[in-house]
Amino acid sequence: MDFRYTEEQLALQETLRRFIARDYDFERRRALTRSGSGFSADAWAQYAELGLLALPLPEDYGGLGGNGVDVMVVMEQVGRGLLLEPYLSTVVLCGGIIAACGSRDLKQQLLPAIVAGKLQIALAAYEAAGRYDLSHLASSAVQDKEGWRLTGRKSVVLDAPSADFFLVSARPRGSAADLEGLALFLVPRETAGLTLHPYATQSGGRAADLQLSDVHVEAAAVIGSGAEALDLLERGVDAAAAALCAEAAGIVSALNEATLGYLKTRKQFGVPIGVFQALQHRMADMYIAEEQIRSMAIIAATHAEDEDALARRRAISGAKAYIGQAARFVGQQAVQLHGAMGMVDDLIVSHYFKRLTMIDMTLGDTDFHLARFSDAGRGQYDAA
Amino acid sequence: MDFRYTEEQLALQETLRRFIARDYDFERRRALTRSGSGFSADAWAQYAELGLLALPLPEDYGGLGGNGVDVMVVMEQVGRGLLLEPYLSTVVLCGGIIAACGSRDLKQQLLPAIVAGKLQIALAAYEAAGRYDLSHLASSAVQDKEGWRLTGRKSVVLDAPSADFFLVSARPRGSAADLEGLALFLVPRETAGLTLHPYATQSGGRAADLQLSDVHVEAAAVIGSGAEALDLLERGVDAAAAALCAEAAGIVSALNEATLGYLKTRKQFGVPIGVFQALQHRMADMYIAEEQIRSMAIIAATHAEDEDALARRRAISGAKAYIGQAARFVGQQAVQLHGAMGMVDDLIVSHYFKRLTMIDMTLGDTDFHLARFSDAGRGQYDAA
Amino acid sequence: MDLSYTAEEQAFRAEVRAFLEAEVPEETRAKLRLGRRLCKDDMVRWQKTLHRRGWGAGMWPKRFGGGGWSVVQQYIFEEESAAASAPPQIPFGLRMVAPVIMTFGNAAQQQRFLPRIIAGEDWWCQGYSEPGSGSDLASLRMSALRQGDHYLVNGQKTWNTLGQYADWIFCLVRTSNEGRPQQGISFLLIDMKTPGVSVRPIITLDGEHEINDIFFESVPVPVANLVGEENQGWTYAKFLLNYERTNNAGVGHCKRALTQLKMIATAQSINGRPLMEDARFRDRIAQVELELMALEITNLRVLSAFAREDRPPGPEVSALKVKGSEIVQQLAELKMRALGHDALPYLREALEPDWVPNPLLATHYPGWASSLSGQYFNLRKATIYAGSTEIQKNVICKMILGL
Amino acid sequence: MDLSYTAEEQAFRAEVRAFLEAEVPEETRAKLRLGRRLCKDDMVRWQKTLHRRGWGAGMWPKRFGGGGWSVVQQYIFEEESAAASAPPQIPFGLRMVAPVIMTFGNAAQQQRFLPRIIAGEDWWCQGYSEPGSGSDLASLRMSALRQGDHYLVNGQKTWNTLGQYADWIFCLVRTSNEGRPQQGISFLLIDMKTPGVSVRPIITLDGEHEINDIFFESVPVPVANLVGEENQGWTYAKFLLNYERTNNAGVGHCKRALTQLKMIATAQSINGRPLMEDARFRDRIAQVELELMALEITNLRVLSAFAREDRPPGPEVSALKVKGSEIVQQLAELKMRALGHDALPYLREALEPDWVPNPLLATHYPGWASSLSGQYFNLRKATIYAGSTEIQKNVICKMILGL
Repeated sequence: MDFRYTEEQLALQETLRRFIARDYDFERRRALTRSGSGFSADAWAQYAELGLLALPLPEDYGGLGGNGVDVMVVMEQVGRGLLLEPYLSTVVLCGGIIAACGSRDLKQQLLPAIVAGKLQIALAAYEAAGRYDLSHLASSAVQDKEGWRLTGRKSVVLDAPSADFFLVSARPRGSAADLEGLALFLVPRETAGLTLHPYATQSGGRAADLQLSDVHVEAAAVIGSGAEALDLLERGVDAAAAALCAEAAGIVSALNEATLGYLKTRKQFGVPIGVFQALQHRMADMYIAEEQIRSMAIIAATHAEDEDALARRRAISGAKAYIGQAARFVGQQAVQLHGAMGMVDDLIVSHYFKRLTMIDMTLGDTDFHLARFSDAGRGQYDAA
Repeated sequence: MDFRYTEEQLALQETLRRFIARDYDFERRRALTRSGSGFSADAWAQYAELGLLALPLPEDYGGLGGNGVDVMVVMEQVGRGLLLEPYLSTVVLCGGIIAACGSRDLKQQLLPAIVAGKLQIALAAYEAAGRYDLSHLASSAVQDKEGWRLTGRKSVVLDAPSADFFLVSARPRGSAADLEGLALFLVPRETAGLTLHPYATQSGGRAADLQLSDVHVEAAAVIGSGAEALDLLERGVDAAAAALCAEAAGIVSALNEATLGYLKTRKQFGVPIGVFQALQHRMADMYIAEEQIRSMAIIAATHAEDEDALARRRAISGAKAYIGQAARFVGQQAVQLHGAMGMVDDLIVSHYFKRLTMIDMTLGDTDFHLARFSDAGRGQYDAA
Repeated sequence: MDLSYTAEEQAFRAEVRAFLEAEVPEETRAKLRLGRRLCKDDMVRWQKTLHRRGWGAGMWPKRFGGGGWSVVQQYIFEEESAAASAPPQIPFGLRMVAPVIMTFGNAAQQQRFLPRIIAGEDWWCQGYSEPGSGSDLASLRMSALRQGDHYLVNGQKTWNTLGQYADWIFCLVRTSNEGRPQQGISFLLIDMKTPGVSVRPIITLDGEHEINDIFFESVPVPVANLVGEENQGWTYAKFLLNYERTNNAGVGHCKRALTQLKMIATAQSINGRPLMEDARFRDRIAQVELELMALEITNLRVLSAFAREDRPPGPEVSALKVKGSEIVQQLAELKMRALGHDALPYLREALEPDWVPNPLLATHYPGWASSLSGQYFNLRKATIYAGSTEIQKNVICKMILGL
Repeated sequence: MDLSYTAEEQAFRAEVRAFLEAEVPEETRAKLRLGRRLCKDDMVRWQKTLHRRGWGAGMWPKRFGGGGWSVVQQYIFEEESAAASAPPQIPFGLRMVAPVIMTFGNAAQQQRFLPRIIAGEDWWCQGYSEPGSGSDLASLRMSALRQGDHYLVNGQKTWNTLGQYADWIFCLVRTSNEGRPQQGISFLLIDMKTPGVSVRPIITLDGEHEINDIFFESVPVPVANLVGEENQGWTYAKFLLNYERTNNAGVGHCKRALTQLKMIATAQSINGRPLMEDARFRDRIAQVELELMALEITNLRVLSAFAREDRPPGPEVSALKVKGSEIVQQLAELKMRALGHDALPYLREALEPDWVPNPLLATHYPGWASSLSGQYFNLRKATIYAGSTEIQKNVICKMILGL
């Protein structure tokens, strides 16, 4: 066992810290949230230069073959800096799915372009009726001689507005809840029948609802089908959920720093409010929560590529559920301890709080992952 | 709306306070928990004199026709004094069931004797496999020409060792979970085939597990059958659960008094520990919990005889579930704030804590009543 | 001990319900149901409507033109108003400055200000907090210098709610630096149109403009606008805070929010079935519902005790404020969480009265969804303003528990 | 960052498991599984068995006869011991006084006491708290008056655990009243057989005898039993407390308790099905399991940092103690709650090793059930002793957060 980052990881962490301090301060970030694209193309180019885009992708396709812990290093800083670029969607989520799929051609076509920062991809998997269940979908895929025709609606596709391609899940067969009867397709942005309704998100990013009306894709666009498709989706979403855990851990430590600083400087009744024991003990609880959150993020990161699906599910759903609750506590208390100052748009505290909230609502919320963890433990008692 | 006790209720409250101060102090009570019967026969006689046994029973049978709020007044003091006598079982629970049943003969036979303090009855309804579900039972009732033959096991029958009669639920027909197929029988203590395994309870009372092996009772011993039997059981248990809510409210207020007193007198670091803000705010939370608990006990008491089964269920299960949680908080924190002093058998604090814990485990715990409340609200959304 | 309503109270409820049914403008009702922004006019018009009916200030004593309602009547009115999606009555005039003027103001002030408040002619706002003085209100520094028949007022107030609409502001000002900080404070009524008064918006985390900084540069205020005695303002301020807090429990609005929550949990799906059928989520709702059931009774118990003993609200209201604000926040949180993914979109335009959802979005995205995340963020204020939860617990410890 | 075990660690685990499988007496194992009382002999015999294997003090440095285990080895040993229902190693000698003697004691004391501790020949207990001095330990009053080559000790210690079995007690005593109260405290080792030492049982809320008052009346103690310097005891005391707290997380025992909880939830029924199949109860278990998953890693992270930096445990252990004690309590609470009605019976006799349940009871009432309510009550101590949760949070604020 070893709980330290490697020299390389520490160097990467330092690089990102400097990048954020230099090019991504709070004011710059706020300007970006109000811009058209909602993120910085320059920053994205720098991600490519720094090798962030290559980091977790396979070496055969220009990647660096990094692991979940490498991604954790990046995502912690993404959290601290509240970075807006579509790293999670393009690199971790879709990049991970494509890297795991069977087609060398698709990988050759897409991964080097991602590494080079020339290509962005978004996952269009969730549908309103299925909530966070990847296998519950109504979108249909009808095969014809040229390939497939896709029809359906997808909710809240993260980073859709800037995506060049979408990974779309749909059903060649089976009812909405059938686990096996689905497939995963690569759909280029500019395909006839594909409509976007774009909008900003509560944490400053961009997303869209998608409508597919008889969208045609060729046979080669199938990334996976049947059980394999669901497995690809789950791997990708689990790895991305682990990354969100790391992002949350980064935010929580930054938020605790800010709150502790405020307790030491804000004066009421002639003294710093940090002398009041009720607030001190709240801060101690937040410190303990930070440590526990970090431990859970480590568990998630080290299981991100676990081939044992049950172990991966328990580790990552467990971490996402735990962090969903613990980070909500830290976020709410950080605002509370800042008093009215925690409520204003001018301070980063409220933005950290909002981002933590939205992380919980992304890729399965606390309740979804708690149920997934708890139900996975259901059979356990036989062993116990 | 009126939230005051009547003059009569205030007088009753005062009488009980004096009785406890005079005849039922902590040392006396501890001696009783170690005695054979586990309660005071003298006290029971005084209950009769004071009219407590008559209070909620119908006037036609020597009772005073009191309501759930009258019972609340008594049970609050039962809580404060940690009284051990089988008031809940004999008067509120079994007395209530008998008073509601159809047979004038049975009422004439039993109720005046209860009022006179000459008769005690215990409810033998729950079985291990059914947990807190009154309708889930395997005990069988076979009819023959002389009457019925009962066979089965009953778990944790409260106040059984001193009972003269038992109200026993069993099934003439149907599977273990069948709601309709049960009946309720009056079984005299000294009946062939009825075996008791008596023991003390964690809060100083007495109970027993019961075995019925081909126990014969005559036809007239049927107190109710089919839907009526379940309705009688539910009414009785709901009224008793409401009484337990009042008992818990009484304990919580006594516990808060004790804890507040300790905070003001116990000195550490040269000052009363009550000057430390973290403990102050805990005490404030306990005060708020006491107020909320009292409100819930009032809701339960005023619905104890509600003819609308759904309204009664929501009010009383809601109160029992809420108080189960809030009283656990108060009990645990009272011990915590007393430090090691909260752990010793010599102080009443730990006995209050244990009694609160066991109240939660009696007649349906927090989880049972939360589910009963929550599931009752399931259909609501149609209205909403 | 009796939780049932008298025949009179039931008749009153029927009367209120019928009135609301008939009088709440459909447009306003729709805004509230869909979580759209209310404009000043929605609220002022409603106050005037209530005034015409004689219900402009049900809780006021009759001698000041109020309804002289009992605590229970007042509660029935609030519950029905919330259920009918009637606009809130803005509290700053009716519930905050008015009781102070009634109790400590002079006849001239009562005749001048109270009728205009009840008639919805004057919009009031509050000038309490200052940048350095939040929880520690007594340290406030805004100065009022007596000059003949005027005070010259200089300083800044902050966290002022809806001051952008206000005609008048009641302020705590420092008229003396002698003795304990509490002793030099006075209670002053200031016309917002006076030269030297300026309002600067503060944008909150939900992107909305609800609160303000207010600056006072050499603002002349007639001595006639001083309430009660000079340097006695702290007494009036505490009196006012307790009145304010009697309303913070907001049981009526919480009940409405609970109903909305159940509607949302019914409309949203999990695995193709209503979320409301999911025991896990339903239990979360049940837990808040139980807190609210208890608070409803606690609230009525406390308020009716004040009425019975004919005394102004005491420190017991701090418990109501603590619980009420927690419940408000829990309900807002569950409403957001019920949305699942749909909590993520930030559609500012969707708060506009006339917003029509894009048909693609509309297919699954209900109009009301767009406001829920913002409401959750915004309502974090509930445990901060009007005396933070921490301050309320200090009050309970000092005034009730004697710690 | 790597959570997997090395080949060496896996081999060590296999070795430990095989040893426990072979060596833990069946009778002791049964007592622990059924929650029966352990007697002194069960624990002493086990310490001697471990000592024979060379594992009497795995965490001690080799030069003192310890195993010189790594943090991970130590953790593996505890986890396996708990899983195998091996008796606990009594910490007062091994983990509390021993590190003090190793660090601050002289060679003579090290040679005299340490071998007997590791060999299970001396049972130690702790003399810290006094009636007036609990959280405020520095105010302790038990006096040690220097008289030639002896101290004359007078006073009382309380909340002493298992002193009824002890051969020796380590005490904080007051040797001076000069300066700050912390400055006059010394660390003294006292033979329990010395005339003037008397033990009075304190019965706890679960009806058991685990703790004691200990009285000292003119007890002569050789100066040779003074550890380190006179009046420096406070430094050693704090050092010891941190060592004690490194063990409070008790992750291995919590994992065992979690397994037991799942067994109980499987054995108990709800509507005729295993309670474990009830999503509501299973979620409660899941919540504690998550806290424990996190604590396991936090615990290893903190302890391995101390080892890596070769420094004694620091204030970070306070966080472990806070979380560990909470989890211990939550597990005990759920084990009791899983019983339903069966939590009510109080069967003292059922804690005796040889208890055989009445056949009527036995039909549904499992032997282990009888101890669970008492365990829940008893473990309320977990957040009180070894520095209450409130004290731990003070430590975190002062030493880590700089508040």
